Amino acid sequence: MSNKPQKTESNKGKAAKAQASSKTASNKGKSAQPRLHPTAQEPNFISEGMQRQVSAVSPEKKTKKQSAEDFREFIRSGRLELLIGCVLVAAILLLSLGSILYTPYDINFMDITSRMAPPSAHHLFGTDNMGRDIFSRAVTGGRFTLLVAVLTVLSSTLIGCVLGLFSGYAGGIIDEVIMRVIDAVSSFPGILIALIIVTVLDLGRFTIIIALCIMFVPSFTRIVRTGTLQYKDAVFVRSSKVFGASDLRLLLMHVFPNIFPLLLSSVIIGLSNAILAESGMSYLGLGIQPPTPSWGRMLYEAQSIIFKAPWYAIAPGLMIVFTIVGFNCIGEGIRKKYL
Amino acid sequence: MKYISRKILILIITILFITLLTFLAFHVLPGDPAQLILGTEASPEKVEALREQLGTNQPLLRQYTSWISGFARGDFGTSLKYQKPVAELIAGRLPVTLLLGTMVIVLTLAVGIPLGVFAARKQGTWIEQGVSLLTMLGVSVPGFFLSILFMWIFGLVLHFFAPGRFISWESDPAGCLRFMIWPALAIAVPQTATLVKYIRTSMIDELRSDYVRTARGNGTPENTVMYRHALRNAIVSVVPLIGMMIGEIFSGSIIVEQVFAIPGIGRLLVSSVTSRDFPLTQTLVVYCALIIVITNFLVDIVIQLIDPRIRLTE
Amino acid sequence: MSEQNSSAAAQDDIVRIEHVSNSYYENQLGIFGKRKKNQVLRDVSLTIHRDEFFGLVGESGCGKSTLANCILGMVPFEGTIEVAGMSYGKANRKEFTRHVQAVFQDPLSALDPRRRIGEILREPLDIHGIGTKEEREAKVKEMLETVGLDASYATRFPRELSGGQRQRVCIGASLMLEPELVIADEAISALDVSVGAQILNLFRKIHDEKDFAMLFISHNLNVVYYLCDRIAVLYYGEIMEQGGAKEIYDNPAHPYTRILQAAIPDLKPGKEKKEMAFVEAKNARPWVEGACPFYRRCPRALDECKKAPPLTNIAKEGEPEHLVRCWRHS
Amino acid sequence: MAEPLLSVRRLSIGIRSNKKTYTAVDKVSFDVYPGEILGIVGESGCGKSITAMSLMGLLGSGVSVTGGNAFFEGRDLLSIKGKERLHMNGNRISMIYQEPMTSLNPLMKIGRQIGEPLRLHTDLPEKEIRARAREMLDRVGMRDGDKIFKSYPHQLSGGMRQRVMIAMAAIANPALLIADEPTTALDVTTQAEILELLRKMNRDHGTSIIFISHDLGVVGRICSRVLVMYAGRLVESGPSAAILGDPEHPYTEGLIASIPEVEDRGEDLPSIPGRVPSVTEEHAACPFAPRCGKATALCSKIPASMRNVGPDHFVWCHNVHGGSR
Repeated sequence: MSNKPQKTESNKGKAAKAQASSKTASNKGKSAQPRLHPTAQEPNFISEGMQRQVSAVSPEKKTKKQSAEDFREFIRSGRLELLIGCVLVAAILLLSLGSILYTPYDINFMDITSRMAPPSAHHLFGTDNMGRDIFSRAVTGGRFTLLVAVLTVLSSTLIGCVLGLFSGYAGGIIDEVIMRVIDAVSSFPGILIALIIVTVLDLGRFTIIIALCIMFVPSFTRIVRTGTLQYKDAVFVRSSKVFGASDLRLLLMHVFPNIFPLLLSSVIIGLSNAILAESGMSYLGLGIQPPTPSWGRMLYEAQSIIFKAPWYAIAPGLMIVFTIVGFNCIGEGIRKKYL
Repeated sequence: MKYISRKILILIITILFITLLTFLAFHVLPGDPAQLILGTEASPEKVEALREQLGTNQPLLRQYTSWISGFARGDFGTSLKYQKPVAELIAGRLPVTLLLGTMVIVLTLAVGIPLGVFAARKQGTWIEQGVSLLTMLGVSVPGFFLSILFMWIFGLVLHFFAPGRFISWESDPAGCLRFMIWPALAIAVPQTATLVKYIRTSMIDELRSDYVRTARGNGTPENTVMYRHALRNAIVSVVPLIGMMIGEIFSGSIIVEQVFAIPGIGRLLVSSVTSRDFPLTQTLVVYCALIIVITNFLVDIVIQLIDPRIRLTE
Repeated sequence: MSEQNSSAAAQDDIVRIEHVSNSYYENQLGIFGKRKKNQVLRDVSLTIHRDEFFGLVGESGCGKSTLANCILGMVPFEGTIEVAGMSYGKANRKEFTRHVQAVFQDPLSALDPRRRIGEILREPLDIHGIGTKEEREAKVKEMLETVGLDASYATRFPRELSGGQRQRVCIGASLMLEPELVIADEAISALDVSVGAQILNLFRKIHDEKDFAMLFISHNLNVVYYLCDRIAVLYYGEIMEQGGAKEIYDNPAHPYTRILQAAIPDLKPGKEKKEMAFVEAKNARPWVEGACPFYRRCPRALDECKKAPPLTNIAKEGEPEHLVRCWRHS
Repeated sequence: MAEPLLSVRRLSIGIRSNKKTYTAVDKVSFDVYPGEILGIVGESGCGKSITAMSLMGLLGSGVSVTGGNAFFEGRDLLSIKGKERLHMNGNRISMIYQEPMTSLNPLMKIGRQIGEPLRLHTDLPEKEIRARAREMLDRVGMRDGDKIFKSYPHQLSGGMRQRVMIAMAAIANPALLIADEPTTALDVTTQAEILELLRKMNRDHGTSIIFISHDLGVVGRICSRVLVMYAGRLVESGPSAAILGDPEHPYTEGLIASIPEVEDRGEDLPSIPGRVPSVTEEHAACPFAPRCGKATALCSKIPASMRNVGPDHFVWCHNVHGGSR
């Protein structure tokens, strides 16, 4: 660190000041002391992982209070949720995607001889009233439900981001108008919108996705808008505006990266809500249309024979619950880790 | 006062907007509703007759104005499927859904708030972790799966109630309640779980705030800190979310009424959709949206009453 | 900034601010509500010479940060503001930023938590497309050295730096485009005393190496007296007193400046300052439209004060101007 | 010297983060005498606020007292719990905080909040409590007290809210008031008024005050005695005139020297190099050693003992010649 020659300055200074500086001056005279020590020599700011434990502390015996505090920190870290979530989702994905390559039985193969057979070695989850293997159908059904959920969430997040970023950043009338529309749309209960769309458009595979997408756009718009409002006036956004950055650059380079962690956790939690909504719609017969299997539809069929073959309902039901718990855990874990 | 009148103005605009949105959804987007209902093979005359009855052959604006004025007068047109005035159909089923809705709300608030406060109080211990695990599960169970489980376990196995046989309030109030408690629970479980999560988080935030520290500095006992200071502020920040949950409860009831075969608005809506009964569906959609919008409006007023920061001084 | 340097420098003004007023509309009830007009700046005029440290001092709410925002073109205003002969316009917005840069108060939120220090420093160059990638890296390294940070900090994230180090990065970033004017809005208010002193020394050291004028905004009169060549005291959006820092310290003319000076706790317990305080809040005079803004709480108010006093120069011939807005001095 | 009102002996506070405990305050001892205003000065992170919080039992989760005691009116403030603590807080010892904007309950009227200590510690009838609360508003110099009595915190300015805090803290007439940087968030002129108010309270009711601040000037103006803290340790203590006029510890000198004054115009400020070590960094025996111009090998090995360098003026430093206590 080259020390540029100090400019000479007059040696006047008050009594306290002179006394103070002569005391702090090392060997050379007052003016020669380098005023601005290069901070490189200072003990640099040790990041979290590297600090050393202070010697003055009593030997490491964990008192009750300390272990309680460690436990609280463990909860706050969210690692537990992330772990559970990943395990569950990995299992479900493995089964569902695996079903493309192999399912123990063809999903429409009807083994009339063993109708409504309880779960056994041959039929892991038993068979339904038409003798079809519940496990194969549940696993294949999972694939379609997940597909619909992922597509829904992706599309609604995209629209939500654009609307949220724009209305949050623009503010004023634009913001007021967009938010009034969003409020109106969200005043329709989710299922209601899906019902309207389904009645109006014919029941193709994509109608359910469009319906669910409209259902989820308001919530994602609100999340992105709140994030934008929070960061729009942040000092670092104002300082890069002073650098001459255009509004677009501010939004994409500064505002969005800071909203992303929160958005990611809401997207994942959104996935579980999408699965909930889709299976609800399929239950009503308005979602994925037979013959393609879906968890909701299987539950509808299982309802009539619940007494004789309860496993027909429990299998898809538990699959839904595990998937949703998995996604919610991951979402919660991310939220805790980043916020 | 100005604040409330402004809010009413926005409410009316939102209602008009909803009716417009619904009208557009039903009349403009698809091809020809009559064609859709009768299917492709129907003879042109029949389609024309139906179009006449539906009034879809008149210019759009007139259709809309006649529909709105009818709506205001309470004449919602006649249902195609039941050949009965829509108003009559709704009048019969609205009380059932409202009863179910109120039961759900009472259950959710009665269980949710104390549990949320309890979890916040036991912060950082196993109990809190247990509660959050429970709420995680509660949020993840779909309403209709829960209903089917309830029907199977409490209905068929334990015979607490007879699944599928709805007992109306007039005939036997006690029996009706005994029957309705199960669908109400099926809707309430996910909602309670969400409420517990909201209350717990906002309670923990309030307990970490400066004014709670001031209260403790004044020597306020922990209970008073918890209920007189932290809880009141937590409720104020949670009330808007409760408003949003009303919408969720309503959509939950649409499916659960289907499972328990409860003759409510939800079930009527589903059957009208599947049978493409246009006038009935259209009115029901607007009706449901109105209920949600009005409840949100009431929630806004409640917020304005209990939170002085929002109440505008003269 | 030793005395003889400023007078020798060419006297051309780098910043000319003339009759700047600004107000914002507080609409209480959303789009339908009535709009209450709040006047912030009232006909402010001042000039900053090339290479000069100009201090703007006043309490919170007096409009000093608003003036900074007006200069940066972030807030609409009436009147004209010219920096290096250029006035802010939508067309030359990007060009304008090459002449004016700013350092803000809170080092914690002034740096994007998701970006490394090197990227933050390089951003101005990226935006204006200055130099090749290698040249930009070299400039970043050189700027880190200038502000007294080791080159290795370029790969660090803001959260790994202390308050003082972060403020050094902000100062570095504001100088990347070599602007003619740097606005420091309460740059050391959020820092500890010892760290603040380091930053003040940094300002002086950089000012020797590069030539730029600085508008130093602060609520602390002592810091402004120490650092700045000329100062202006702002109260309720109007300039009460303006002139050389030394002259104003030696004989503060406006009552408000004297109150500010007396209110600052001084280190020497012995030295009793002329006690001077506001009129008690209880018996402040009622608000008179068009009066001197300080009329309500001025301990030496006269009847004429009900009319707005002119800004008069009380300096003797040949001495640098010393403007005061008070009837006692016109 | 009369019997001290509060005597703190070897107070140590530890902060727990990811499975390790760090020492935030290391064996601090000081006394507070009745009717005295004691200043505690230090830069951010030196442990002055945590020290105050530990006396009131307001330490957050993860922060706990790891040693020492604080005798006040026959009890140890660091170990009393439950009923005893509730009786003490707000009644015998009370506190005002740095952020007036958030320290009042947003949903409660001002009048009601000021009366809280009386409601908790006395069985006066509600009417009497309201009257006393209303009277307190006048004593803290509030204009149109009736209007403020009925208004909510968000309707008041920062200065007014701080006055409300003082009214609340003083209404039960405590023996000791702890002020944690009460004027840092306020304007210079409002700050002067609040300091005057605290001085008047100390004069009229003999309430001893512990005044915590990072601003040496403010402390010098209002406090009779001053403690200087650095990285969790006491480095110097003594009458404010001695500390400000003739500082002995290198850190105190450096702190005073780095305050900009008109006399320093045209020269660089003699600033202390480097930065305050964070709690998680390992401390040398004397934490200031790495930044101290006069540090010797001794300083980083053996903690400095207390040296008496003048009437009631003590310094913890090896390089200061004075009678060791």
